[in-house]
Amino acid sequence: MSYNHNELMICALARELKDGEVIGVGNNSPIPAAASLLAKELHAPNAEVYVMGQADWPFEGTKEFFDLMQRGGVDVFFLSGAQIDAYGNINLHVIGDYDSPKVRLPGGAGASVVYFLSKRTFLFKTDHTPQGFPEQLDFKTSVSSSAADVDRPGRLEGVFTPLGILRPSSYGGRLQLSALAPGIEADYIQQNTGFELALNPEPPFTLEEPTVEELSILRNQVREQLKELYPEFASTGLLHTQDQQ
Amino acid sequence: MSYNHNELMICALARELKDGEVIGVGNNSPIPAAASLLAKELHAPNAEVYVMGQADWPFEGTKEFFDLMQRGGVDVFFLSGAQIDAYGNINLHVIGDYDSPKVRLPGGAGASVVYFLSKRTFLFKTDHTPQGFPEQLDFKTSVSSSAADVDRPGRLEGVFTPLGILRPSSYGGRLQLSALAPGIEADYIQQNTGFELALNPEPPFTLEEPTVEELSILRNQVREQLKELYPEFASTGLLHTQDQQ
Amino acid sequence: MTDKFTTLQQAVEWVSDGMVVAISGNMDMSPMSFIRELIKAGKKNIQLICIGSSGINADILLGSDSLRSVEFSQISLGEFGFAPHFRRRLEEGSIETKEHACPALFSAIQAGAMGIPFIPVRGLLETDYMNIRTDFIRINNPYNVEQSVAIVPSIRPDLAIFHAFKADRKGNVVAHSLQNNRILAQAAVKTIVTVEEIVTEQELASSQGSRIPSTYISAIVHAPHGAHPTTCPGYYPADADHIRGYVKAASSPTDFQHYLDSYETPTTGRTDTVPAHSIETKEVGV
Amino acid sequence: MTDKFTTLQQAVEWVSDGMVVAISGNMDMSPMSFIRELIKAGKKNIQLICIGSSGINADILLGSDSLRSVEFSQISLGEFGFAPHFRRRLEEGSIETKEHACPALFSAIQAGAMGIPFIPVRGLLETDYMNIRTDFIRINNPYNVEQSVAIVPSIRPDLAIFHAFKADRKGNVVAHSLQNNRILAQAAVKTIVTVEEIVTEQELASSQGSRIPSTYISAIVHAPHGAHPTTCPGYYPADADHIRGYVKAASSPTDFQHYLDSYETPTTGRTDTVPAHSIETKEVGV
Repeated sequence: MSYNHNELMICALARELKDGEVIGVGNNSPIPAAASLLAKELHAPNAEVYVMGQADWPFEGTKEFFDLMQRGGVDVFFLSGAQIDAYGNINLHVIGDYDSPKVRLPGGAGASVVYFLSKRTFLFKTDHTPQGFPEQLDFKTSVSSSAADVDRPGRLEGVFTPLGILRPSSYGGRLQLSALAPGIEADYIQQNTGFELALNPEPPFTLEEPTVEELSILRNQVREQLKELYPEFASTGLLHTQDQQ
Repeated sequence: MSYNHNELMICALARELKDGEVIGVGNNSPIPAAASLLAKELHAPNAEVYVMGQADWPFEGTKEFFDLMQRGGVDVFFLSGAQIDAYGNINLHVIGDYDSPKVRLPGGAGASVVYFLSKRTFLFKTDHTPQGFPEQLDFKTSVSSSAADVDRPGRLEGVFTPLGILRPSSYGGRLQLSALAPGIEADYIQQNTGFELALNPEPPFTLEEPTVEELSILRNQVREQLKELYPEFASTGLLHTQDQQ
Repeated sequence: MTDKFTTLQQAVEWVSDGMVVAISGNMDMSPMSFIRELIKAGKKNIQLICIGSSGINADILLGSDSLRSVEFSQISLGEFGFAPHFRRRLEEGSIETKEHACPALFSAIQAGAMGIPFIPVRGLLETDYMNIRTDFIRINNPYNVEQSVAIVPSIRPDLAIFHAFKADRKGNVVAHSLQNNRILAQAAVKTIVTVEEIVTEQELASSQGSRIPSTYISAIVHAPHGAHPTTCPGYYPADADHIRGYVKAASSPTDFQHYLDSYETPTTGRTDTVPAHSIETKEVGV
Repeated sequence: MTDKFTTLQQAVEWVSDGMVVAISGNMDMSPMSFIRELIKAGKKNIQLICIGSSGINADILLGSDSLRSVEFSQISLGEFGFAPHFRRRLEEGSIETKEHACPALFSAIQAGAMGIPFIPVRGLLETDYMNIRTDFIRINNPYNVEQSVAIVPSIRPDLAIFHAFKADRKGNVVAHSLQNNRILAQAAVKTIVTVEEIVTEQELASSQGSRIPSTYISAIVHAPHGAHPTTCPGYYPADADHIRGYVKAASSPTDFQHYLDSYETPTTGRTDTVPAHSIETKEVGV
């Protein structure tokens, strides 16, 4: 069954989510939203999924949700970065100099706090280029780890792109290649990454393609739930049954 | 028209309250509750009166009310003290030594915060004895004034008892005799006060007796409103029409 | 239907030795049925936190041997006078105490809900609280060096218990608007609620009071008259005779034990002005 | 009936030169009719605070010459891409900015509502926020000297503006549950609300959303379609064509001025799935 890059990333992310986890999804995050809803439909029926913008939001504002996160009540959150460095630090602010940027990006939203607090953070990035994975960030919007004097439960799980998955090494936390998208070679990923990936003692595996069941539930039940939150993505971000026939 | 001590204090307090003020009344405060409701019925129809325990409480918990107070949104609050010293500092904790008290009192509730914040605080005390007005408090539950390094909008307006009204001097803030209850002499108040009252350059005036209108509204409309909050006080704390005929 | 519904007997088993347990209520809306069950179950060493000015809820626990310590801002029986066990235990010095101030306590609960270690509070400075609470600290305001401010540590109870009016079958609750149960339920690691009645989602949605979503609640017990002898506004007034009997019984350990042993939940007592709501009791067990 | 009801024209007169004005909303529930009126009235030197991730609400103000500065956590048009004026002004460096982080910003608003000068926030440390915001301060946790924590100053806007679903005639409001308007209304010195409709107290009491009592609200404007072209869930979706037109017009000052001048409030646009609520317009003037 054919699938697109979004669907591959959604399925890869969904498989990481565990039953019973409290999962939060922020603004402008259609892929994580789809992944969380897909996991709940499949193997994580008891996950609590809170997608910002959903109709039956139980919290008073986003503030009570961020309070939940600050007090350690959120297991999973998703972040992205215009730039992601070799340690999973992220930049959502500027390309170029902060005071006179070449490109001014929308800004960090909650990343500088939530990255510290969600027990497991997944980074996602819909393109994988050397510019997007530089050696040095133009601005440090948030950091993947902290010194011992910071009460920080939050850890980076991995970086998900259409080319594969990078994960922090268990030594220094430098990103290493963990998984390849079907048809992608390790060299190709290194060529498209601006920093040198850490050596992975275990060779990367190739991601299982999205299954027929995953794609079917994603394109039907999950698409339906996404329509109100991400009308554009629901309509064009996922393949339609006719596209693949 | 005859009246009792409670009614005299209620009317004296009610006359102090201004139209448009935001007035708060805490727990175990039937006399201030009655005074606030009476003022609203009479000369302060636009006062916002918030009596803890009232049915149509607009705040989320008492917390949002205390937040309003902390940010300076409450004009008037009422406090009492088992002991009140010469400067209007109060003790709601113990008689005797704190660690092994002769009498353990209920405790300070919110006094140690709200005295600093309500713009005008009225102290009330239903008995006026030397023991209740000592030179030295056994415990400082809250203080009537603060050093310059404390952001404190709250000031003491006066101490209301069945014998009269004491007010802080404009010099050092020591209490001086401001008003006498009808039939009470200044000497008698000093004899019933455990500390020496400050010299008042202006002689104390005698409080106007409760008017027929005040008593009528107090015993009818206000009593009706008090029934749910203070059933015991509503029933026995105010005179009934038949008592006075 | 949520699986949060349980029984009083099972709910008190959540309380373990040494736990920090927060209870709201005073002479209104105290979770008395839970508290009585706690005493009956012989729970010990509880570190009680009274969420705001308290009454017979704290006093009855102080009359039992369930507590190691009590943190409170004020304990009194309101129009019924001094809280007898509170007064005796503190005059004897036979209980560990921590005094708080209502606004500061709610700020500490708010800080607990926010996961931050402490919070600034107005007031307090130069009162004797700063002497008896070594963990109330005076600091310089970093934004105005000429100003001092008090900070208090945040509070995160292991368990919070409160009595509410209604729950729906999804586990959403409507509680008394004067209580701080919504932030308490967030600050606490787990929260147990006793309710007068279970209603439909529609009825809950149109009920007045403080709404607390299911996500903040760990367990719900259907406990009609659960606040007795304190007031449950709209359901029943305080049981004045009962409270006077309580005060009398508090004068001797034997009488108090007899009071505890002979307690019976009222079978009537709803105020006539309130329409009878249908109470569904089936399915409420776990 | 409360005397809080007023008109857009009168409400914008509350904004004076140099005022700190907080606005909530993003591509949902932005108080666009108020903002357009503000621009039309030629207000200047506003110190804007965006309450949470923002969208066209901030961008249209950045396209006008109403602002002296903008405090924000993120500004984007969501599915419609970059916010064009935001991007241009910041790339030019022609606007004073203060960057915040959503959770820290809401904590600062909470601190404003609590009247305290600052509040600790988790996270932030060793990010570049600590470099660009000299008023985000790293301190030692007085309760654990081996721990550092960031503090941020509290926020108390002079004026807050948000769009809500409904108000009753007493001035109580139901707003979107995803917005932080209840604490915002407390933190702000004054609060103006625009609403889609005025309903009975009973209808308001049974409406879903964030309830904000009259006591926190200074003025209410009945402004149907007041969030257009952003979404007002349950009333109308985002007006995608309009927003694409906005983005196009943002490319030149002339086009943008023409866009502003030719704006017309839609006369239809409620979603068919929502039953038509009766909108009462008489009596709504001051």
